[in-house]
Parts: sequence; C-alpha cells; structure tokens
Amino acid sequence: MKIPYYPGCTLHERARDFDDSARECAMALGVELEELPVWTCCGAVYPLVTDSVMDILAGVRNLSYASRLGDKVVTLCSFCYNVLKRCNNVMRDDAEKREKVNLFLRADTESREKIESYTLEDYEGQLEVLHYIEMLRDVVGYDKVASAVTKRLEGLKVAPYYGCMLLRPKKEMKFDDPEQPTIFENLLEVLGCDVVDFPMKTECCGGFQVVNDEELAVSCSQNIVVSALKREADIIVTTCPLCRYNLDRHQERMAERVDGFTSVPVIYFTQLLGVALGIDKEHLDFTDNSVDPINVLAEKSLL
Amino acid sequence: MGERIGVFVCHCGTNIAGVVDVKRVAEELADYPGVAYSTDYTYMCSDPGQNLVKDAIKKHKLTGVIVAACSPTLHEATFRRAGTAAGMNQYQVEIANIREQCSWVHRDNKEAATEKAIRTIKIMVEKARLDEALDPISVPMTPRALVVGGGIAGIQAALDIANAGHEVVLVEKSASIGGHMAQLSETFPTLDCSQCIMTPKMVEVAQHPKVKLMTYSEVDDVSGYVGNFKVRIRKKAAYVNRDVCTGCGLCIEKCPATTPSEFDEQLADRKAIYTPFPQAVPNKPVLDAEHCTYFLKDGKCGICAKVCPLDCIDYEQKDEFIDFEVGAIVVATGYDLYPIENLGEYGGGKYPDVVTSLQFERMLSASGPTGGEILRPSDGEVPKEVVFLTCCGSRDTESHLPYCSKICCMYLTKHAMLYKHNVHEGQAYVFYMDVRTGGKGYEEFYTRAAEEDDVLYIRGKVSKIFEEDGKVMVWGVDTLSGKKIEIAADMAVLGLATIPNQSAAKLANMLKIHADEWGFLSEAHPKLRPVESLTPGFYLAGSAQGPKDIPESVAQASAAASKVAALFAETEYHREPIIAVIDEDTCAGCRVCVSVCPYDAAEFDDEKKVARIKEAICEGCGVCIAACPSGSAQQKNLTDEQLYKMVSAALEV
Amino acid sequence: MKLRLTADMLVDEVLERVETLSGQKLRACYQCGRCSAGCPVVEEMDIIPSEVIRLLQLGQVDEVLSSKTIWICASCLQCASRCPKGVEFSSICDALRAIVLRTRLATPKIDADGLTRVMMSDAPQMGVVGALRKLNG
Amino acid sequence: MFEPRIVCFFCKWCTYAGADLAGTSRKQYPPNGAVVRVNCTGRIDPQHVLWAFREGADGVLVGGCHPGDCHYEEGNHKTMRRVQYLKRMLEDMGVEPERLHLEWISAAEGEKLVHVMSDFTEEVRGLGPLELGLSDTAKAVAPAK
Repeated sequence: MKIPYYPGCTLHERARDFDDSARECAMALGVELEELPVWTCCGAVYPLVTDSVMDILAGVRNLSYASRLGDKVVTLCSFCYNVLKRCNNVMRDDAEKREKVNLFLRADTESREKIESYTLEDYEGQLEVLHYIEMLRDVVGYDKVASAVTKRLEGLKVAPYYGCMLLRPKKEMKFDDPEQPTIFENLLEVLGCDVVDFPMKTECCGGFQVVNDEELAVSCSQNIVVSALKREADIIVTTCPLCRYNLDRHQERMAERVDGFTSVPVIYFTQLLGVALGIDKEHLDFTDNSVDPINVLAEKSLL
Repeated sequence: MGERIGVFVCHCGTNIAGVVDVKRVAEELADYPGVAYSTDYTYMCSDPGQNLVKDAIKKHKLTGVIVAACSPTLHEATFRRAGTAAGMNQYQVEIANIREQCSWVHRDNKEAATEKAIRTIKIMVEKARLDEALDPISVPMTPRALVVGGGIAGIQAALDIANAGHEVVLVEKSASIGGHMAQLSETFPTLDCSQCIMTPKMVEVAQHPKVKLMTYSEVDDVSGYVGNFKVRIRKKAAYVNRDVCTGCGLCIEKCPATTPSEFDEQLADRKAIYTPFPQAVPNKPVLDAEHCTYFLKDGKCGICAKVCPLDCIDYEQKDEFIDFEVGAIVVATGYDLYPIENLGEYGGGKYPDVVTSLQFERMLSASGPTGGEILRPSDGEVPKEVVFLTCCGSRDTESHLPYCSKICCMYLTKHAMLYKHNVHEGQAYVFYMDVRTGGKGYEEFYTRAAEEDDVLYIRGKVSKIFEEDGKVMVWGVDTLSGKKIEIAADMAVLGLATIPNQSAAKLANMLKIHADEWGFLSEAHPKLRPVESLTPGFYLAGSAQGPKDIPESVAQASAAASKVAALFAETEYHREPIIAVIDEDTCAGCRVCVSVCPYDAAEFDDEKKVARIKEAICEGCGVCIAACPSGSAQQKNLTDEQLYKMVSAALEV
Repeated sequence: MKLRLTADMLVDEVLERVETLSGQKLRACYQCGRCSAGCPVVEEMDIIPSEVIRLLQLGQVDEVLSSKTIWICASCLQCASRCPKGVEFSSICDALRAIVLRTRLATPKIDADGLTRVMMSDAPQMGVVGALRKLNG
Repeated sequence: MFEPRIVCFFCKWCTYAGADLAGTSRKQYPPNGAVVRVNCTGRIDPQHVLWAFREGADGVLVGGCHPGDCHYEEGNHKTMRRVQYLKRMLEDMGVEPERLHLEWISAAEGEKLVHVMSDFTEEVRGLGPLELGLSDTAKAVAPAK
C-alpha cells in the first residue's frame, strides 16, 4: 500500500530520527510512504489573522502537489499536520479564499515551470489530511499493528504527550476529544505498554517561544515532564519535533530548578513503535536525544 | 346576495393609524360588495369601541363583522364576545390583522401599507360573506387528571387537583416518588431539611383517596384530546407482588447482589432488590433484573423468594398495561444534571474527589452514604479545602448549553455554607461569574455565606481541574484582581447545568407537545400562559419547563392544578367547530380522507359506502379536504369557495 | 487609577481592525476569565488575557498594544478551545501583533543578533520559522 | 420597478405566529404579500395555488411548521409532497417553479420570516410578471369563483 507522505522541513533536517523511524515502521506494516516529489515548507504556523491569504499559500501548494498522488496525504510533525489540515479546511469551505489562493497558485506555476517543469493544479480541498497515527488506526488498523508487534513493551511505563497542535482548534482538527484524548493511549496499549495517564498531556510545551524566550519554554516543559515523572513514567513519547526538543533539551535546566528531579527520556512515538515491531535500533536512530533512551529500554530488555 | 358586513378599522392609537391611512381604508371598504357599514375608531378594543361594534350590528342588521386591528390571537375572543352580546353568531366575527402583519412591518411605506391593509380586510370580507352561524362542539369532559412525574412538582399538582375534588393518576418511573427533592439535604435559603418537609407530602399524596399512585410505571401511549384522553400506563415488572408486600425488608437484607445506588448518586451501593431510600413511598421493594443473580445466572439464587414470609416474589411477573381515561395531563418530569463526562477539562468524572452537586447533597444528607459527614470519596478523609464551581456547562454557547441553569448559584452557596457548618476549620471557595440571587431571602443568604461563614467568592471560571500529589488542583482566575489562581484543594464540587429529564424528550414526542431545542417543554405564552402547553389539555409543572428551584416548582404546580380544576369545573368541553364535513350525496367513497386523517376522525360507512367525519375527534386540519378528489369534503367556514374568493381578493388591484 | 470613559473612545478604528483581523467579536466576551485561568504562560504576562479583552472593550487600545502579553502568547489555543463564548484570545493576540508589526509601532522581537543566535541553535526548523512569523511578522 | 403580487398561505400555529412576532419585533419587510390564514398547510389544495396564479399572483408562498412540529401531526409532510408535485406541474405549464415557495417558519422565527419574505419578493421580482396567457377555454374550465 502506497500513501502520499509530506515530511516537512524539520523531518528532513533536525528530526531525521523521526522520519527514519516512521518510514521503517511503515515498511514493517506494509505501507510505503511515498514522499511528494516536490514539496516546500508548510509555513510552520497557521496564521490566526483573517486577511492572511498569502500565508496559507505554502500549505496549499503542498496540498496541490499531494493531490496528484492520491486522495490522502500523511504527515507526522504536529505543526505540519495542523497547518495542512487547516489550509485544507479553508480551501474546502471558504469559496472566496479558495479563488484567491488558486489565483496565486497559477501565478506560482508560471514562474516555476521553467525550473521544475512541475505545474500546480487548482486545489479544492479534496484531500484527506491524515496524521501518521490516524493512518495507523484507520488505514492500517490497530489490529494489524497488534499482530505485527514482535516485542510487547510490557512493563514499560509510557507517558503519551499530545501537545497542542494535534487537538486544537477542536472544531477544525477533529483529531480526538481535545480534553481527554485516547488515540495515543490506544496505540500504546496495542504495543503492550503500561500507559501513564498524566494531566499535562495536552498542555503547551512553550512551542516556538523557545527561540526567543527559553525560560518560558523551560517552565512550560518542566510542568509537563514533572507531571509525567510523578506518575513514574519511564519514558515520554511525542509526535512533534518541537515538543520533543522542548521536553528533552531542557532537562538539565529543570534539574537545577526542581529538587530531586530525575531525567526521563523523550522519544518519538514512531521510535517506540519501531522497538515493538522489532526493528533494529540502528534504524530507529536514538542518537539525537539529550536524555539517552537506550538505558531505559535496555533495562526493560526491550533492545 | 343579502350579506351585510360591517368593517371596523382600529387606529390602535398611532400603532396602526401612524402608518395606515385608516380613513381611506374605511372609505374604500364602504364601497366593497357585501359591505353595509364601514367606520374607523381610535381603540376598537376599548369599551366604547366594542359598543360601536355592538350598536352597528343591531342598527345596520349586520350579518358579519370584520374588525381590522391587531393579530387575531389577541382580540378575536374579545370581539366574538361582543358580537355574541349583540346577537350575532361568534363565528361570523372575523379579524383582519393590519397591525402585526401590516403597519408594524411596513413603517417606511405608508402607501403600500394602506393598500395592503385594504387587501387584508377584503380577504376577510370575502370569508365573512360565506361564514355560517356555527355552534361550538360540546364534548363530555372526563374530570380525571394524569400527572406524569412524582417529584415535588408532580406531588403538589396531584394534591391540589385531588383536593379540588378530582381524581388523579400519578405516574412515577422509579420505585418511589420524591424525585430529586428527596435526595437533598437542606434547602436554601431557610436551611430546613428537605426530607422533613418532603416526606409528609409524599405520604399525603400516596394516601389521598382521590389519587391513584403508580410508581415504577411509565406512560406508554396517549391518544385523544383535551377532556377525553386515553392513556396507557406500563407498569414495569417489579418481580414483587407489591399489593401483598408489607415492606418488611427481609428480601433486601438477604439479597447478595449489589450495584451502585442511583438515589445515592453512585456513592453507595444498593441491593438488586431494593427500595431507593428508607423513607420511600411506597415503601415496598422492586427487583432490578439487570443486576439480580437469579436473572443473570439462570435461576441460581432465589434467596429473596425463599425468605419472603408472604411469597411476594414472582420471577415470572411481566410488564402490565393499564388504560385510563383522563381529561387533562400535567407533565412534571423534572430535571437531570448535565453529564460530568462532557466536561473533560474537569476530569470528565475520572477523579473521585471531583463530585457533582447531587453527590455532594447526598454527602450532606444525614441519611446519605456518609451519614452527613463530608468525607473525600478517595480516602474518606475530611477535606480541608473545597472548591465549588458554578456554570459547569451552563452559559456556554460554544461547547455546552447557552442558558443559565438558575439554581446553581444558590445551591452551591448552600453547599459551601453547610460544608463550613460541618468542617469549621475548612475553607470553601466558590468560583462564580455572577452570583444570581433573584429570590426572596436569597441575597441575604449569599451575604451570610460570604460574611459569616467566610466562604471566599472568586470571580472567574475554572479552566482545568486535575489530580496532583493527592490533591485536586484547580486552575482558576480572579478577574477582579487579574490573577490566575491555583488552588490545591481536597475536593471540588461541580455545579453541573440543569437539563430536562432525559425521558422527557420521548414523552414530549409522544404527547405532541412542543419542547425547545434543549428539551425543556414550551409554555403557550412566556408571560401570560406559563403553565399551559400550546396543545390544549396539557399543563406544565416544575423543571420540565425550565430550571427552577423548589418554591417556583411548587408555585407552578399549584398554578397548573388550578388550570386543571378550572377545566374540570365544566362538565363539557367546547371545541372549535371549524372542522371537516363530508357531503354524502357527492362522496364517491374512495376513502382517501380515511387514509390521510391523522386522528382517525374520518370513518367509512360500509352500508352507505360513504365517508363521514366524527365531530368529536376532528381537529380541523383540513388535510382530508385538500385530498378529497370530488370536493365532497369541506371545512366549515373555510370552504374551498371561501378560499378561492379570499385568494381573488388578495390579488385585487 | 482612573479612566474617564466617553462614548467616542469606544468606537475606534484600531479596535475595529482588531475585530476584523482576528475575526472575533470583542463584546461577546463576558469576562469569565477562563482564557487566563488555563493559559500556560500567563505567569510571564503583564496583563492577563481576559484583561486584554476587557481593556479593548473599554477602548484602551494603546495600553494593550504596548503590553508584554501579546508577545508571550505561544498560540497553544487552549484559551480558544475552552472559551464558553467562542472568543479566541489567541486570534486577538495575533491581530494585535499584526497591527504592531505592520505599522512598525515596535521593532521586531527577534533582532539581528537574536537571528544569528537562533540560526546557530539546534532548535527544530519549524520552531525557528514559527517564531519568526509570529514575532517578527 | 415591478412590484410582484404574492399570495401567502400561512398556517396559524407556526408561520402566522412567526409573522406576528416579526411585527411585535418591528422588523421590516416588503409589503408585497397578502396573507391567507389556514389552520394547517395541509388544508391547501394544489388547486388553490393554481387559482392564485390564474387570478394574477406572481408568486405563492406557503409557510408551515417545521417537519415534526406540525400541530396536526403530519399535515406539513403532505404539503411538502403536494408542493413538490405542483412545482413539476407548473414547469409543465410553462410557469417557473420558483414562483411557488414552501418554507418552514416556526412561531419563534420572526427573523426568518423577514428573510424569506424579502428574499422571495426579490426572487419573484427578478422573474418578472407572470404571463399566463390563459385561453378562454382554460378560463372556462378553471374552478368557479
């Protein structure tokens, strides 16, 4: 089974581990992620001002590329997912903006054709934008995932961290219950984990503010990590490179601020999935973590 | 033809005359065929105005009257009475609506409004020219009332109707009457004990010779119309012969199966065979087959049957259906709490120390699961800090319910106060948006809570509640100081929104009475007819109509009862005669009318091979008339001929 | 502290712009404060979110535009998600930023030095792009 | 400007009450309609509608209770079917079916009534006067006045 895949910039640069592990897992599950032959940055943040037609052009351009390959597009990074899904909604529901954006798309094609010989078609919001985890549930099926598990992650206490962008705005994302989501937990149960339910799983990690105001991000992330630690999580899994960065990179700072802080590894859910599917750890790329996850996984005899 | 129609154009002060040229209207109508007299007057509905009509009827020997004024819903009855007083048949008095549907809506176009007024009156003149003198249809009245719901509103309505001398059938779906009021501890603003004032009423209604009490029963079907309803009550199988049972309680004591108690809001267990609470009326158990070992394990148990000294247990019992004829129906189905599961940000019910307002009532109640002690459900400790939250699901147009649930401000104030009386050294916080104390003694009650019992009121809405370190963490805000507030509390109590009882929607549908989009039953008029439904014969009492506190529910129940008593004061009920009639000479006997009538009012006479309308049942919708291929079916005073002429008049230039 | 309120303070061009740009109706807010109560970064703000809306309701645009608050918001949308009146503070915040940045009322939040630092950091690209778009316009 | 003539058949429980509400709320709408009040839209015979067009109506508006809200259980369902059938007939007769409009307007929907009245008036205005060109024979067989 081939599914169009939009990785986004971060997964091709600083989150290669996320991309690699996701592709390995997909392959193990019989899915070929077909990367769009041409794609650009999605814009990273969805504009919250109403007059921002230009600002959604990047997202729509990628949707238009993807629409040639099939009726779905899968993405992994929470930010990309948020932007693509919301751009898709606008193109589907807002006739006025749709027309304007398509005008821009046509102009874009004219200037690009010479370089890439790749034309952009008008886009009407016809794609289904899927997050990788939705793909696992709805396209592959959790039962099939379960039967592909070769190493049940029994005894491993995993805290699933959703963050913001998968769930909100709730009316547009329709990803899961924005207050008590379960899609992540259900996947972890399939893998045999002990799921740690912690109240900060939908709180913000500080997001992009880390770039300008690291303190802010440390505070936000600390609340999340400490809450997971209080419930004795062995490991935290995320679905977003920025969340992973914030929760993982600042743990030394957290240790300075919180008495008795013990560090906890933060990995991508695809890396954990890879372990359960028995994929070699070299392919899962546990090299970019500030807090090394290998020890914890080895301790539980999972690697 | 010899019709002599009088046209009376009302100015309604400037309401009509300020837009419509009333003089011109009266003058033009004077020349219209069939019109014998036409005039205008400042206020037609005033005494002199009515006298004008009466005098003209006599003086000009009028055969029909058109009052061109406000909507017929307002003064049709007034002028029909005036017509009758002057010797005219009331159904020959008609209203032309030139206010609500003319002068008020075409303010900016006086010329067009005047022309529309003329057309509107001509339409009614054409109707009146062919209106016949009719008599209201008398139907016998069954002076027996059905009251649905055995909470305080239903009990009060039943008692008042019964005390007025009429029979009442009181139907309650659970095993005991009492409703939510029986669950409450003490009541605001007087803090008298709910059970103490409720129990005597429960006993009184159960023992009243005019009241037939049917608990563990539901309305299964209703047909008919005001004065003559046929209702079918389903008496659910209780597996206990409750007529013989003395309520000794041996079966309950020995029953091995338990399940969470609805009455105690899941804070304690009850047996599979149970009475909901010790003071239940009737104090006789029912067996809940869903949780009974005998039923779940194919007859392996049967302890209750073995211990019952009177052999009351009957595992073979089936639902029973009992039919009644009643003349009026009072709906008092009450309220439920908005499901806590819908409030995920407060844990959605997964934190044991975040409780609902009714759970907290049970904790406060001396007969409740904690014997009136306030103890944390998680560990049984006395909570030192308790947070109370108003508007949990209320006043939320975005995700929950837009309306104010009305009673939460007050009951949470009461909760906070009673908690403080219980735990003197404890601290109570109330998060509020506005403390709504619109009731006698309510503001004083709130003041007492804040000043004497040191309840801290914090103005803001809580965003999130979660558990951390054995505490209930509350993230709120104080908008008055502009600070985010975090409280590590021991317990939180949610003032969940009031919603109509979930069985009410089904019932409203069956009874064909209107409900609003939230399921609260609609009154006939929000101000002037607050206890009647739009459908004749149905009356509303208590929270079924909208969130209400106890005094209001009782007042509304008594009001509904007085309406029922007034209805029953007549031995006959008069119905509008604007119904269908079939010309037997031209009827081809095709039975289309029989097939389309929603009331089974059209019947086929097998001997004569023609259809006939049952006068007492026809509601006058006219569906059969529009369907009749031969034109044999007609509506009295709204015949096809009248309609054609009215349409033509509507189009006169 | 005193505010002399006049009718014409309440009809302001910039206020209208905030409503248009954000797509939010300021008067719909009934000041329950839930946006502030659930805000993960409220600690760093000088004016809490609900007060920002209140000040706008009172026509105090300048005070709001010069606040620290509007640069602190991380667009996590928790406020918008829980607002009982469907008023999205996050969008109002973005509109206020846009007004400042488009009219050059203030210099971009990430200056040239900051830019170099950011580019050299190992923060994920999405964070860098996001911050530049949100804070520098 | 062409002022269309519109006959409005309103049921007394919902739409007529909705029109009253528009009045008590002092909403404004075009004065082109004249209202014929019936107990239920189910009373309206297709012939009444045809008669209206024959007598010079440019448009006919039928207003009743929302499905499920009919005071007489299901009169409005029958109307729905009759109107659908009538529209096809009108088309066959060379009359734009848009000249006949059915709308559910409850007693609480004064605002909706205003919109419907305004929009329908504009729509019929756009269609222009109805030219039936009835032959004498057609006039002769039309229902007696």
